[in-house]
Amino acid sequence: MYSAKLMDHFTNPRNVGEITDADGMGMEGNPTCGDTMKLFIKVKDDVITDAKFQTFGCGAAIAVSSMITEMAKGKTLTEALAITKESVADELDGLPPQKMHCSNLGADALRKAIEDYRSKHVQG
Amino acid sequence: MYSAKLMDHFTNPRNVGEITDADGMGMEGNPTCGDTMKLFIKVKDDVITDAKFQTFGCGAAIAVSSMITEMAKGKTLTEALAITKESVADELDGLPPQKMHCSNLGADALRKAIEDYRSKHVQG
Amino acid sequence: MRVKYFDHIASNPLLPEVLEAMMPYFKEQYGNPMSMYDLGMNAKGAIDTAREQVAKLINAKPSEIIFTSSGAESNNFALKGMALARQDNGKHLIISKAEHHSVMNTARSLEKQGFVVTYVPVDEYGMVDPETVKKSITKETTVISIIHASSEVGTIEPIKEIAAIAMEHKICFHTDAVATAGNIPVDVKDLGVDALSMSAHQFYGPKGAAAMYLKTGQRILPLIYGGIQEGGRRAGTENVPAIAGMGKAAELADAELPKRMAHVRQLRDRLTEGILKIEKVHATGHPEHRLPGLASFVVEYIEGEGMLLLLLAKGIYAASGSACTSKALKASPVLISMGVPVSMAHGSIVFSLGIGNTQEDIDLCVEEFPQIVNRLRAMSPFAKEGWGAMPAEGDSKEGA
Amino acid sequence: MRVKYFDHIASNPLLPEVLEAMMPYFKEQYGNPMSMYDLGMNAKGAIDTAREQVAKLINAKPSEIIFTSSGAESNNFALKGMALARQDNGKHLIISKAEHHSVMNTARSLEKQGFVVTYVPVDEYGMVDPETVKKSITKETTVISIIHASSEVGTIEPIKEIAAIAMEHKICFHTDAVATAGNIPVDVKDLGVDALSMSAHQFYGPKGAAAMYLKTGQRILPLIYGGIQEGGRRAGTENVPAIAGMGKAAELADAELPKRMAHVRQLRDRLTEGILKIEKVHATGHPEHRLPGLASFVVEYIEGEGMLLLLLAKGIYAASGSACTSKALKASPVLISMGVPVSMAHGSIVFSLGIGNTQEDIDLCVEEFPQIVNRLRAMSPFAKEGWGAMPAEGDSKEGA
Ligand SMILES: Cc1ncc(COP(=O)(O)O)c(C=O)c1O
Ligand SMILES: Cc1ncc(COP(=O)(O)O)c(C=O)c1O
Repeated sequence: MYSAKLMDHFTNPRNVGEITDADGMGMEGNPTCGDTMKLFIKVKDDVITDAKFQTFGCGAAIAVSSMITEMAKGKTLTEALAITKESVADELDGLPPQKMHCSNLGADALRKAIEDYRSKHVQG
Repeated sequence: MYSAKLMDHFTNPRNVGEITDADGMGMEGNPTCGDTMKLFIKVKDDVITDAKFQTFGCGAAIAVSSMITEMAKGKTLTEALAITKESVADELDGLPPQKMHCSNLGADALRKAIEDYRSKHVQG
Repeated sequence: MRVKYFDHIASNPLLPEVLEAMMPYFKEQYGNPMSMYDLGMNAKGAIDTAREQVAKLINAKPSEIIFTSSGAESNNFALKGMALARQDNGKHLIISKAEHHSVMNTARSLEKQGFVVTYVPVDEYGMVDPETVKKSITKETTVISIIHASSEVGTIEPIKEIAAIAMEHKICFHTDAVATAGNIPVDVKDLGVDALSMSAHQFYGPKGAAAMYLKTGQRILPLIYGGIQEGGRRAGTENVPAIAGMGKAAELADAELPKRMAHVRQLRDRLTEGILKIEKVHATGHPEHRLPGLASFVVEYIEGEGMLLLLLAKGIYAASGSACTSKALKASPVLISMGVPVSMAHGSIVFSLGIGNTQEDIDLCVEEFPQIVNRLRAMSPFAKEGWGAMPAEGDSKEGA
Repeated sequence: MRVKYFDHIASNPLLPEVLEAMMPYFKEQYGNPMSMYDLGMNAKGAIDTAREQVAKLINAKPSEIIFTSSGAESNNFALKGMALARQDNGKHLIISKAEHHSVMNTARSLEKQGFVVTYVPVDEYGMVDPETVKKSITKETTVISIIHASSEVGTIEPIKEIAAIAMEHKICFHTDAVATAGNIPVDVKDLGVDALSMSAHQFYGPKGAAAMYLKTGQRILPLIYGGIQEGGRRAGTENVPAIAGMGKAAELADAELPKRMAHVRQLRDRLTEGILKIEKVHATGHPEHRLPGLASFVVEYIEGEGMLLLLLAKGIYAASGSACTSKALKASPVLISMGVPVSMAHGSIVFSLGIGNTQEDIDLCVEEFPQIVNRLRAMSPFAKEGWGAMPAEGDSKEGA
């Protein structure tokens, strides 16, 4: 069902945890199925220097969280905002169709984290 | 489906044929299924001395014909009239239920043959 | 004694390669195909493969194949499912008088639910006239179902013509191809049908696996509701081994069809030639448009069961449409609707040949059969005098 | 790695003795059971034997057993067949909220045909209250169907009490015993039911064979019309090998039931004890009136699929009623109807044990499972703060 790469990100997820002094935090949830993701970022000079996540959800949701934190790190905020559901799924070598819309919350959580950061650093 | 005895009477039927100078002949048919039996008897001193049959019908109908001609031979007319569908079936070690009423025409044909004989030899 | 099995229309032996394809799913791969772990996904994979194999055999898309448990289930599903899904458009159906019980009795059950059914006749060859079908169409007609080939007389119906008429009138068309799929070329696109029934045990696959082809976009109501198996169209835990076997059997049939057809046709022609030498024996069904492996006759003055029993004594397995040999004790409705008198229908004998039969088998049958006929005729009250002495004919509702 | 299969409720492995009983019907005995020659009569004999074996398992008469292709088919047949045969008497049905899809969705399809269905609730243990059933009865009620035991939480329903109420009101009573027949004692006379569904693959028999018990004299309309197989109540060429296998599986289950039950019960209790040591884990279903082999839990703050995947990495096969793990993407309706919040239903995990499981398998699971839970909780945003941070709950129509 899942690609080897996805299984790797599920079994050995990268960047699990909280950043207590995060510069931005985004939370996204799918109310009908309950998948919920919290994404924390540290930002320096408009670049994401660190990202961590906490996720409640299926294997795909966890792998998506792991992958997007990896993808976000090192990117400028503008670059990071260009990450889409599809690009995360591609990086995971694909997602089963029914998981595409339910568990693929990473891009939304990341966007919210960036918005959170920007709202706090408007003139930053 | 059929007993060994029935199969024997079907495969090696006794008393097949016509008696051209028969003393009595009875014909019985089941109009819905087409099974048809012609039964010929020779009678001497109220005793059936010979019996033969011609039958159109399934294995059971043929075996019934063979058996009843055997049963009839040597019997007085009164004894022969006491032969029933059930006694023929018993002698054949049983008939499948659906064959009981369709192919078991022997007793009726024999009765008709005896009636035929009696009608011709009323004062005989 | 070597078995000379000439009753392939009743059921086929299973090919060893087919059984082999089934075995893993009786042993290690016992998972439920709905389960997400390997045991389940492997079972699911077997079903997907089978779906492709079956689809290829009839030139359909895999998504157009719905697995069922028997040809009878496919026929019930098709007829009821399509008629009920369209009942707001009308409640008139058309079938032929040559349909299998599983179409005929389903149509009757729909009559009890308020549907009107037209039963189009067949000619003396068992052939449906497309014009008659056309004339039976009303504004209320939603479904037409005509058998592809009769399993009793072997006549292949003009499905392509009838399907074209149905399509022209925007009526859903189903064909019962249980006797044809896997035995002659069946191409759903070429035939132009909307739905089609087929059954694995008719082409050397296992009993318990069958399928319905349903053209993409055609609406149907399930016969079996429940889980989301078969795309929600047929619930129930899938019979994985049997489905895998059906797939393998379809693959083999697809590859070997011309060879198999040539084999049985040559044997059938030899058999037919031999048997028609007996006097007062008539071939039934269409002489050309017929199943290549099926030879069917009526033998005058004698009854089918006796022939079958004496053939069996020689190791020859055949069938008969006579009332006495049918477990329902009814003479073949197909023969009757072709105008064969009930008296002669009693003498029905059907040989259906298969890939395991040999020329020697046929020659033995051709040698033995006349003696069997003679032996039974020697006992028959009609053989000398003809049918004149026959008691009045009933409607053959019951039989011997 | 040794497979530790704890998902017997999805499907059972086939017993080697059962496969052996099936083999002759894949090989030499390929005849159609309707045929009058040896090949057919031997196949028919296999069905007759199986009918006796299945009847004995549930204390029925052989003539009361109708073979079908799946538990889902039996449920559809029972519900539709009995309701439609009685529709002149009324069009009201009663089922519970804990029914399997194949009962639930059949009832829904009957609603579309003008029937009215009452769905009686279950309590926090998944138990139906006979009094509630009684109160739901109207003059129009013709059929009541209540599941014998839920395959999701294992609760065994008070069928005997409900059947008595139905009988008192002259209402036809059916129970879906797919999860129980062959696994716990099922005695149709003692239960007092009119109809009952069972499925072979739930007691180490093959997929593709199932049965419906129908009490002598109870009217039913066929689901599959056609020939006179199964006494005219279910048409279609019989799946002889699978039926023979079902018979053998029933015979073995009958003989070994107490031993099998003791085996799985002991393992289940050991597993339950181990798993309930983890905090914020709750057992679901009734603590006593439950299937002996079934242990079901909800684990707070984490989701079922993650647990299943990590268990699988250890060779442990289990199931979950979470939305993400169901192919229909719906959380277990049974858990929801028991009042389990959707958030917690996501953490459903179900272990269903079988005769092949060992104490070592269980001990391994008890050892590994807490680590798996911890690992997933370490990633969960709720584990520290509780459910407070949960987004608003939807109706779980779709899932992850
Ligand atoms: C023409 C035709 N239709 C339907 C069926 C029923 O199929 P099944 O035997 O799979 O139930 C048969 C059975 O042989 C058949 O010959
Ligand atoms: C309680 C219950 N009813 C019905 C069914 C459906 O039976 P089958 O799997 O044979 O279609 C199942 C399936 O496991 C079940 O658990």
